[in-house]
Amino acid sequence: MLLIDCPWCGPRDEVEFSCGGEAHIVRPPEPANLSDAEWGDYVFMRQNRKGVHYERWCHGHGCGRWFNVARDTVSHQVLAVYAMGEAPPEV
Amino acid sequence: MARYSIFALARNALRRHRDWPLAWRSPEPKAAYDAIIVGGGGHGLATAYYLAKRHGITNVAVLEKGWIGGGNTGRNTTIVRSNYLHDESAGIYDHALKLWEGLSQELNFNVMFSARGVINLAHDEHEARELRRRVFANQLAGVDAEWLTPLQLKEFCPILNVDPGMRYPVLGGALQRRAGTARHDAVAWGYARGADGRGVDIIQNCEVTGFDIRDGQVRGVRTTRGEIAAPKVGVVAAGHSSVLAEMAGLRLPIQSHPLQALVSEPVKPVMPTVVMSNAVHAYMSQSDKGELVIGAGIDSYNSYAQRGSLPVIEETIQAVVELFPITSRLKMMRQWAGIVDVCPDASPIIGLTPVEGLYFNCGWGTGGFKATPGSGHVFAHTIARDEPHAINAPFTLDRFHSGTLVAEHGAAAVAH
Amino acid sequence: MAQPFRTAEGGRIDRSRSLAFTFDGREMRGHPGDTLASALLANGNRLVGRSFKYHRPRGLLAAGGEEPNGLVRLRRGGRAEPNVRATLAELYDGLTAESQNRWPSLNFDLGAVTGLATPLFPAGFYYKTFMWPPAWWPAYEGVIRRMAGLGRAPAAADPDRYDHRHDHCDVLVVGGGPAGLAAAQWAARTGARVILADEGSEFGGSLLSGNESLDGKPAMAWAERILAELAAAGNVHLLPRTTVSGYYDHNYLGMLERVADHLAEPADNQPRQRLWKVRAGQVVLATGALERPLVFADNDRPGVMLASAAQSYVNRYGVRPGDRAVLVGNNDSAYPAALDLAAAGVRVAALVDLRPEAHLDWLARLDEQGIEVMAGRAVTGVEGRDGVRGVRIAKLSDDGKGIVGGVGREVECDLLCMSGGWTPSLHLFSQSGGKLLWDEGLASFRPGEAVQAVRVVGAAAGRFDLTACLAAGAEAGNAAANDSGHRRRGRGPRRPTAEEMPPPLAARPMFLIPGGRGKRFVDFQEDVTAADLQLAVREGYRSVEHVKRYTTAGMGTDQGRTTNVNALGVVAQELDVSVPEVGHTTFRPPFSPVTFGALAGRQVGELLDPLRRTPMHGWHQANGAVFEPVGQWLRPYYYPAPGEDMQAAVNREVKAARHSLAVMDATTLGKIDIQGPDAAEFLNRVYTNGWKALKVGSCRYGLMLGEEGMVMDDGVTARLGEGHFHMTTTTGNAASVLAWLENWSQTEWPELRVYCNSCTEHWAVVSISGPNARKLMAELCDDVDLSPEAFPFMTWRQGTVAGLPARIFRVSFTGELSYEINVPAGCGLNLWQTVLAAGEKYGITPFGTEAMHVLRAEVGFIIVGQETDGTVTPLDLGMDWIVSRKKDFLGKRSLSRSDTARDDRPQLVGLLTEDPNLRVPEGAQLIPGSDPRPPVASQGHVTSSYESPNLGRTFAMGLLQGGGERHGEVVHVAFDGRAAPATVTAPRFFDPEGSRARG
Amino acid sequence: MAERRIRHSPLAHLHLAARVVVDPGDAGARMSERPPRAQLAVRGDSGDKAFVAAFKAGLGFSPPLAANTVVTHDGLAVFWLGPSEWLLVGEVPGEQLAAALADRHHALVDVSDSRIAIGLSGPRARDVLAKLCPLDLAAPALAPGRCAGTILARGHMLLHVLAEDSYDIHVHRSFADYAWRMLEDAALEYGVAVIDGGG
Ligand SMILES: Cc1cc2nc3c(=O)[nH]c(=O)nc-3n(C[C@H](O)[C@H](O)[C@H](O)COP(=O)(O)OP(=O)(O)OC[C@H]3O[C@@H](n4cnc5c(N)ncnc54)[C@H](O)[C@@H]3O)c2cc1C
Ligand SMILES: NC(=O)c1ccc[n+]([C@@H]2O[C@H](COP(=O)([O-])OP(=O)(O)OC[C@H]3O[C@@H](n4cnc5c(N)ncnc54)[C@H](O)[C@@H]3O)[C@@H](O)[C@H]2O)c1
Ligand SMILES: Cc1cc2nc3c(=O)[nH]c(=O)nc-3n(C[C@H](O)[C@H](O)[C@H](O)COP(=O)(O)O)c2cc1C
Ligand SMILES: [Zn+2]
Repeated sequence: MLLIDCPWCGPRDEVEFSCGGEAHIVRPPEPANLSDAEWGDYVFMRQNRKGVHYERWCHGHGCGRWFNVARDTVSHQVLAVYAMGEAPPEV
Repeated sequence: MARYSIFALARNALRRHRDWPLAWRSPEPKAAYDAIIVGGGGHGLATAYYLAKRHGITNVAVLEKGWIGGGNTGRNTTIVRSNYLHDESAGIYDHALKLWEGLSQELNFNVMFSARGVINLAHDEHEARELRRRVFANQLAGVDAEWLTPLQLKEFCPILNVDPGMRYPVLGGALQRRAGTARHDAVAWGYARGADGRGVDIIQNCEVTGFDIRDGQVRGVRTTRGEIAAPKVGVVAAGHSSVLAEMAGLRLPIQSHPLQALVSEPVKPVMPTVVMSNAVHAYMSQSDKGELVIGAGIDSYNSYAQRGSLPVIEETIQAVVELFPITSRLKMMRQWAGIVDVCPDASPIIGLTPVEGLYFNCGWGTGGFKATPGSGHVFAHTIARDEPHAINAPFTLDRFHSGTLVAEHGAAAVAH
Repeated sequence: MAQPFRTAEGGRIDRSRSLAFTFDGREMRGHPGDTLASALLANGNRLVGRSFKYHRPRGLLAAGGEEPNGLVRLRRGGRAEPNVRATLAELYDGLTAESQNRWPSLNFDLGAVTGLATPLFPAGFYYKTFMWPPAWWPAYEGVIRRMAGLGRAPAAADPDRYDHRHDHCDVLVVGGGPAGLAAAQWAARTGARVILADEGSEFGGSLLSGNESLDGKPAMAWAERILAELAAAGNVHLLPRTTVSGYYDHNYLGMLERVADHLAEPADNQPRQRLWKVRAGQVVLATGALERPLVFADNDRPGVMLASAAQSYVNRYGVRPGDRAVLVGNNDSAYPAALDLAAAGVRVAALVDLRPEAHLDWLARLDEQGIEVMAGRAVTGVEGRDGVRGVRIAKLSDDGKGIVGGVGREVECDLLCMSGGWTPSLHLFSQSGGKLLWDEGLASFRPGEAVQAVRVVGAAAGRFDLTACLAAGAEAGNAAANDSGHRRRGRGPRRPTAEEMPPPLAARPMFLIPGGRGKRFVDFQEDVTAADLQLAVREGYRSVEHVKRYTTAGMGTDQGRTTNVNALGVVAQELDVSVPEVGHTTFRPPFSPVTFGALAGRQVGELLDPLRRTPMHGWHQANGAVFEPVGQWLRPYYYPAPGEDMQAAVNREVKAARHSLAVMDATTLGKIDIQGPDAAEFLNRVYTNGWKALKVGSCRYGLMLGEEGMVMDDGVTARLGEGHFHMTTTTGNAASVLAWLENWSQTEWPELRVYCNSCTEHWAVVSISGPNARKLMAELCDDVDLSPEAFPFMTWRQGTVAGLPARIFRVSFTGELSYEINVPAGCGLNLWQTVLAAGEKYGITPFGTEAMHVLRAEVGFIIVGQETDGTVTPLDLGMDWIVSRKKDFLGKRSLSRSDTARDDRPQLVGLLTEDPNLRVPEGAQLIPGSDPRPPVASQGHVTSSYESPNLGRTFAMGLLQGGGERHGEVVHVAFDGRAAPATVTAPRFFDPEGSRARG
Repeated sequence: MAERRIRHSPLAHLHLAARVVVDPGDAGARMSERPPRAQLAVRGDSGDKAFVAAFKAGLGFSPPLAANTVVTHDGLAVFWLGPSEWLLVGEVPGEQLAAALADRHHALVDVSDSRIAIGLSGPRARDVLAKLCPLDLAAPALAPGRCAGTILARGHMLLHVLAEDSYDIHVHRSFADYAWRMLEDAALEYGVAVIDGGG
C-alpha cells in the first residue's frame, strides 16, 4: 500500500486516491486537424517507463484534488509530488 | 530427445535416475541466428517451437533475461478457456484451446491440461445479459458454452454459495466445459524441451538491451551477453514490451500493472472446477497439488516490481469467502504478482511493426496464458512468412489509429 | 492420567492445573502452557502425521512456527481448521485434534504403499507420464488430486468473527526475544510510539527455551522486568500471539493476531483473529534465527528433532522428547542442548560432532555428565520406521564427502537431535526489498543494505551471543526512535551482561551427509529429497527457481523455512558452484499462513459491500418489492401482488403507466450541480450537443463520450440559471461521471470558471408517469402553472409539492406525461407516501426497474450499458441529431476515424419476431440465415427484449451490422441452437411521434 | 400549499431511539445519531484573496484555509474539504453568503440532506474507528477540532474530531445504514451503548 503525499492533506494511504495514468498529456487544441494516427496516439499511446514515471493522482476520498507524482515504477518510491500545471521536476 | 513415458520412468528407476537427458541445453549464444525470439515465456518458447516444427526454421535463439517461464507464464492462475465475445478473439483463443487438448502428447511432456470447466458467475441482470450474450455468440462460433441456473451451478460446484440472500446473489453462470486449467511451468518447460530438441538455442540470463536497426530493417540485438545478429526478431516480453518497444523507437498503447494472485495451503480436493466472478471480484480453482489458486485484481498504478499490495488481496479474499464460505478457516500460503501488459481494448497486439523484420506479440494483459499454444503458432507463422496468419490479422497495432478495436472488456473484466 | 514423558519439575507450564485433550480420539492430558506438540510428546505420542507424497510416518521436528511435520486438523464442525502447526496450537481444555493425510488411520495408512513404488516417483515424474492414453488423464488426475493435498477443509461455514485494525507507530519491533525486547525498551524510553509484536504466546523468544542468565539471574527474569516496564509505558503496545506476516511498500506491514485461538472458542463478540495493518515509521526486525536440520539418510523418522527444539521441550515445556538421546551437530549448539537434556533426565548416549575436533570447553562440561563426544563423525542412518530405535554413526572423510572406516557403529536411542547450523530469519527483510548477502562463516544469508526504513538485529542479523544481541537491539531501538524524531533525555537503560559462554568454534558447513541408503530429506513437508534436487539439476533445471518448481522444495505451508538453505547447498554442490551463485528464491508474504477469514475481516455477508438505501427503501421492503442490485444500490425490480409472477407484475405496472398513473423511486439517479460563468461552455465540451442556447428553465438530453468516441453516459441536464445547471447521470455512473468532469476541469481546462458538486444524496426523486400525472400534480402543487403551455415538456419549475419545496422536471423516460419531483432527501418518504395516497383514485401503481425498462424500450430510449457496451457511438445508435457538427467535444475526432465512420457498423434497430409471443433472450445473436449451426458469423445481438402489454406482443432492440439501412429485412435471432425470424424495424414501437410525453 | 417538511432519518429503520440509554455503563463505545443540521457546500478559490475576503464577510469570521481544519462559530461549523471547497453545517447564513460572494466566481449548493452525522465516543472510540479508517488517529493532524475527508471501510466519511475520544462521523445519507452497521460491528467487542445524539 503506497503512501502518497497529497500536496494538500499530507501523506495518505493509496486507497484514498485514484491513479490517472501518465501526466502532462495535453489535449490537442484542434483535433479536427489531426490525422487518424496523430489522434490515435493522443488517445491511446502512453508512457510506460521502467523507472521514473510522471503520473497523475486524484485524492478522491480527501480533498478531491488532482496532482502530479513522480514515482519509480520499480522501487515504487515517490520521488516528487507537484501541482497540476507545474513542469515535471528533475528527479 | 529421449521420450518420456511410464516405461522410461521404470527403466530409469533401475538406474536410480542417473541417466535422464537434459530437458534442454544451456548453450552459449552464437554470433548470428536466422531468427531471434526475445522473451522466454510460454509464448516465446512456443513461437520458437513452431518456427522449428512447422516452418523448418531451426537456427533460432530464445533470449531470456532471467529463467524461462519466470515471467507471467510462471505466475498466472492457469485458467484456459476460449469463450470470448468477439469472433476475432474466440478465433485465436479457440485455436489455442484445440492445441491445448493435444499438447501433452504433442510435446511428450505432461502439461496437465485439465478440462474441468470454467464458470463465469452473473450477480446482476446486467452481468447475466452480458454473459448470455457471450454464450450465444460462442454457440455460433462453435465454442462450447452453456448457461447454468443457480441450482445447476451448485450441483457443478457444491462449495459455491448460491444463497439468494447474498449481498450479490448468484443469478446464474456461463459454463465452458472444455475449458479448465493447466500446469503453467510445464508449458514453458515442455515447449523449451521441444524447441531445444529441434535445434533451438535457449539462452537464459541474457537480457536484450537494444536493437540493431539500420535502414528501417532489424539486423540483430544487443544483449548483456554481447551482440547477436538476426534478420528477424520477434519480441514476446509481456510486461516489458514497452521497454523493448522504446529501444526500437516504437510506441505501444500498453500499460504495465501488477496483477496479483495467491494460493492457500494445500487441502484435499474441494473445488472441482474453476469459478470466476466479476461483481464479487475473484476467481478460484484448485491445483492438482491441493492449493486453492486465487486470482486478484490489478493494482491501479504502473509497475515493474513483481509485488502487489495488501488491500487488493483483502478484497479478493472477501469475495472468496463470500462465494465459498467454507474457505474462511483456510489460510493463505503465498501471494505474489506478475507484471501484465494491459492494452486499451483488452486484446493482444500480434504482428508486424514499422521496422522490417521486427515483430511484436504483446498486450495479453491478464489473460494470455490460455493463448500460449495458439499465440506461438500464429506468431511463428507471422515471423516465418512476414505476414500475419488469418487468425492474428485483426490484432494489429494499427487498430489504435483506425479504431478497429477488438473490445473484450466485458469478457475480460476478470480476464483469465 | 500419567504423562510418562513429563519431567519432574521445571518448565513454564502450570502443573497445578490439568487439561484434557484428544488426538485422533485418544484422550490425553496436559497443562496450561503446553502446546499440542509438547502435550503429545509428554504423553509419549510421537507419530503426528504422514508425509505429503510418500505417506511416511512423521514426528515433530521443531518446537516453533517452522514446524514442517506436525500439521493437524484442529477442532470440529464449522470450527475445524486443517494444517495447524501443533507447535503453535496452545493447549486448552477439551482441545480435539486429528492427524491428516492418512487413511484409514495414522498408524496404518494405506497411502504408504506409494512408499513401495518410490523409485518410480522422482521429482517431476508426473511430467513424464500419465499421457497415454490421452483420454485417461482425467482419471489419472483424479487419483493424483486425492493423494495430494494435506488436511481437509471444513464442511460448514465458519461461526467466528474476524477483525481488522489499522495502526501507526514510530517504531515497530518484530520479535520479542532478547534483541527485540532491548530494542523496544530503548525505543520506548525516547517517548516514541512503539509496537512490539511476537508470534509466540509469551515474549522472551529463545530465552523461554534456554537457560541462559543475565547479571547472574535467569535471563527470563530480565525479560519479565523489561516487559513490565513496557506494559506500564503509555507509548508501547505489546502484541503477543501476533505474527508479522507481510512487509509491503512504504513500511506498511500486515500482522495476524490470534486473539482467541488459545481458547476453546472466542468469547461473545470477541474476534477470533485480528489483522493489523501497520504503517511504521521505522522497523526493527529481531526475528531470530532458525536451526537447520542435517541431511542424512532417513532423517525424517519420528524422534529426529532439531536440537533447539529438544531444548525447548525440556526447558520450556517440561517434557522429555525421548528417553535416550544422541545429538549430532556441525556447530556448537548441540553441546548445551545435550547438557539441558541430561539435566532433565534424558540419558544422552552420544554427541556426534561433524567437525574434526570437538569443542574442548564444552567437551569438558559434557565429560562431567558422562556424555561421550564423537568428533569427525556423522550420523549416516536411522533405525526404526515409526520411531527412532537407533542411529548409525560413521567416520567422515577429511573432505566430508565420504565415509571412511566401514559403515560405522550403531547406537541405540529413541531421540536424535540435530543441528545443522543457524539460518537468520530474514523473510520480512527480504520482503521489504533488502538484499541478502551470503555469509560463508554462517553458511547462510545475512541482511545486506536496507531499502526501506528497517534495521535487523540479533540472531536475525547473524549475531548469536546474547550480550551482542542485547547491545545491537538497544542500539537499533534507540536509533530507530531517533530517526523517527524522538530522542531520549538522560542516560539509557542499564545494559545487562550475560554469563560467559565458551568461545564459538567455527561450524563445518555440510549440506549433505554421505553414507546410508535411506532417503535424505531436504524439505520434510514437501517430501523432497537430496536426490530429487540433484535430479532436477542433472536434467537441466539449473536456476534455483526451476529447481524449486520442478521439485516443489520450499513450496509447502512452511515455505521451506527450515530447509531452503540446505536445498541451496545441495544444488550448489551438484552444480559445483558457490551458494551465492545459485542465489535464493523469492521470499513472499505471508511469513506464516494467514487465515482467509482474517484477511476478509468483517467485510463478509451483508457487510461485504455498502448497500445504499434510498429514503423510500423501507417502504419498498415493506410493500414486497423484489430488488435488483444496481451498483451498490438495491432498486425495486418489480412489486409482485400476491400470487403474481414477475411477468404479471411487470405487465400490470407497465399498463398503469400507459393508462393511468404509475410512480417510481428515481432517487438513485446521479445528480451534479454545475455552477460558474463558463458552465455552459463546459457542458459544450463534455456533451455531444450544444448547450449555450438552452434557456433558463429548460432541460436537454445529453450524451457523453469517452475520447475514443464511445458512449459513456447520458442524462438530462436542466438550466437553473445563466451559469447554473443541474445534471443527471445514470445510477451506475454517478461517481465516475463526476470524477470525469472534475478531471477535465481541474487538469485540462483550469481556465474554465466552473464548479461541479455532487448533489445525488441531497435529493429524493419521485417520478410519476401516466395520462393522469398532471391531474395528480394539480392536487399536490398549487404554486406552479401546470398547463402544457406554461410548463411544457423538457422544462423544469421550482414549486411546492405536497407541501415540500421541490424542483419539478417535466422529463420522461417512459414516454408518458411525466414529472420528476425532486425534494430534499429527508422528505422523500413523505412525498412518496403522499403521492401514493393522493394517487389512489387513479389506481397509482409503484413500478420497478423492469417496467421502467419496458416502457422506455417501447418508445425507443436507450440504456447506457444495455444498448451500449463501450463500443457504440451515438451514430451507431442512430442519434446523429445529438451530435453537433459545429463545435468540438470530447470524443468527437474519434467518430471520423476510418473504422468508426464505416457504415456497416452494428447499428441500433428494432426487432419484431415473426412469432409475436416469442420473447428472445437478451444477448441472442443476429444472423442473416436460418441455420444457427456453427460456424456462423454473427451480425449483431439483441440488447433488450420484452413482452409488451401495450403492443400485445414481444419486441426487441438490437445492434445489427448496417442495421440503419436494413429496416424491413428479415433476420434471424439465434440462441440455444434456434434461429427465430424477426423483422428489422426502427427502434421505436409505441407513440412514434412522442406526443404522449409532450402532452 | 404551505411548506411542511417532515424529515425522515436514514437510520429510522434501526429504531435507535428505542435503544437509547441514559447511562452507558462500561460500554467501550457510545454511538448516537446526530440531529439533522442545515448544510451548505461552498466553492471558491482559496488562492483568490478577494473571494476569501468575501467569504469571510459572508460568514462574519475567517473560514478555515488550512487543510483539514474546522472553524466553529455560534452554532456554525465550517469544514475545510479542499482548497476550493468547504462544508457549512449548522446555522448556515445562506443569503448573507450569496450576497457577499455575488461578485466572485463561486458556487453555493444546499446539501442539507446529503449527509448525516453519527456520533462515536467513549473510551474505545478511537479503537473502533481505527478498525475502519486508515488514518493515524493519534497524529496531531487529527487533534480535537480537526477534520478529514477519508475512508470508512468501503465508504467515504468526513471525520470531525470533537475530543480525544469523541468523533462526529459525517456520511452520505445512502451510506448511513452501512456506516452505522460497520461501526457497531466494529464496536461490539468493547460493548456498545446507544446514547442520545443531542438536540
Ligand atoms: C497473477 C496472474 C494471473 C494470471 N492468470 C491468468 C489466467 O488464469 N489465464 C490466462 O490465460 N492468463 C493469465 N494471466 C496472464 C498470462 O500469465 C500472460 O498473459 C502470459 O503468461 C504471457 O505469456 P508470455 O510468454 O507472453 O509472457 P511471460 O511469461 O511474461 O514471458 C516474457 C518473458 O520475457 C522476458 N523478457 C522481458 N524483457 C526481456 C529482455 N529485455 N530481454 C530478454 N528477455 C526479456 C521476461 O523475463 C519473461 O520471461 C495471468 C497473469 C498474472 C500475472
Ligand atoms: N548458540 C547459538 O548458536 C544461537 C543460535 C541462535 C540464537 N541464539 C540465541 O538466541 C538469542 C537471539 O535473540 P533474538 O532476540 O535475536 O532472537 P530470538 O530467537 O530470541 O527471538 C526471535 C523472536 O521473534 C519472533 N518472531 C520471528 N518472526 C516473527 C514474525 N514474523 N512475527 C512475529 N514474531 C516473530 C519469534 O517468535 C521469537 O520470539 C540470543 O540469546 C542468542 O544467544 C543462539
Ligand atoms: C498455479 C500456481 C500454483 C502455485 N502453487 C504454489 C505452492 O503450492 N506453493 C508455493 O509455495 N507457491 C506456489 N505458487 C507460487 C510460486 O511459488 C511463486 O510465488 C510464483 O510462481 C511467483 O514467483 P515468485 O514468487 O518466485 O516471484 C504457485 C503459483 C502458481 C502460478
Ligand atoms: Zn488531499
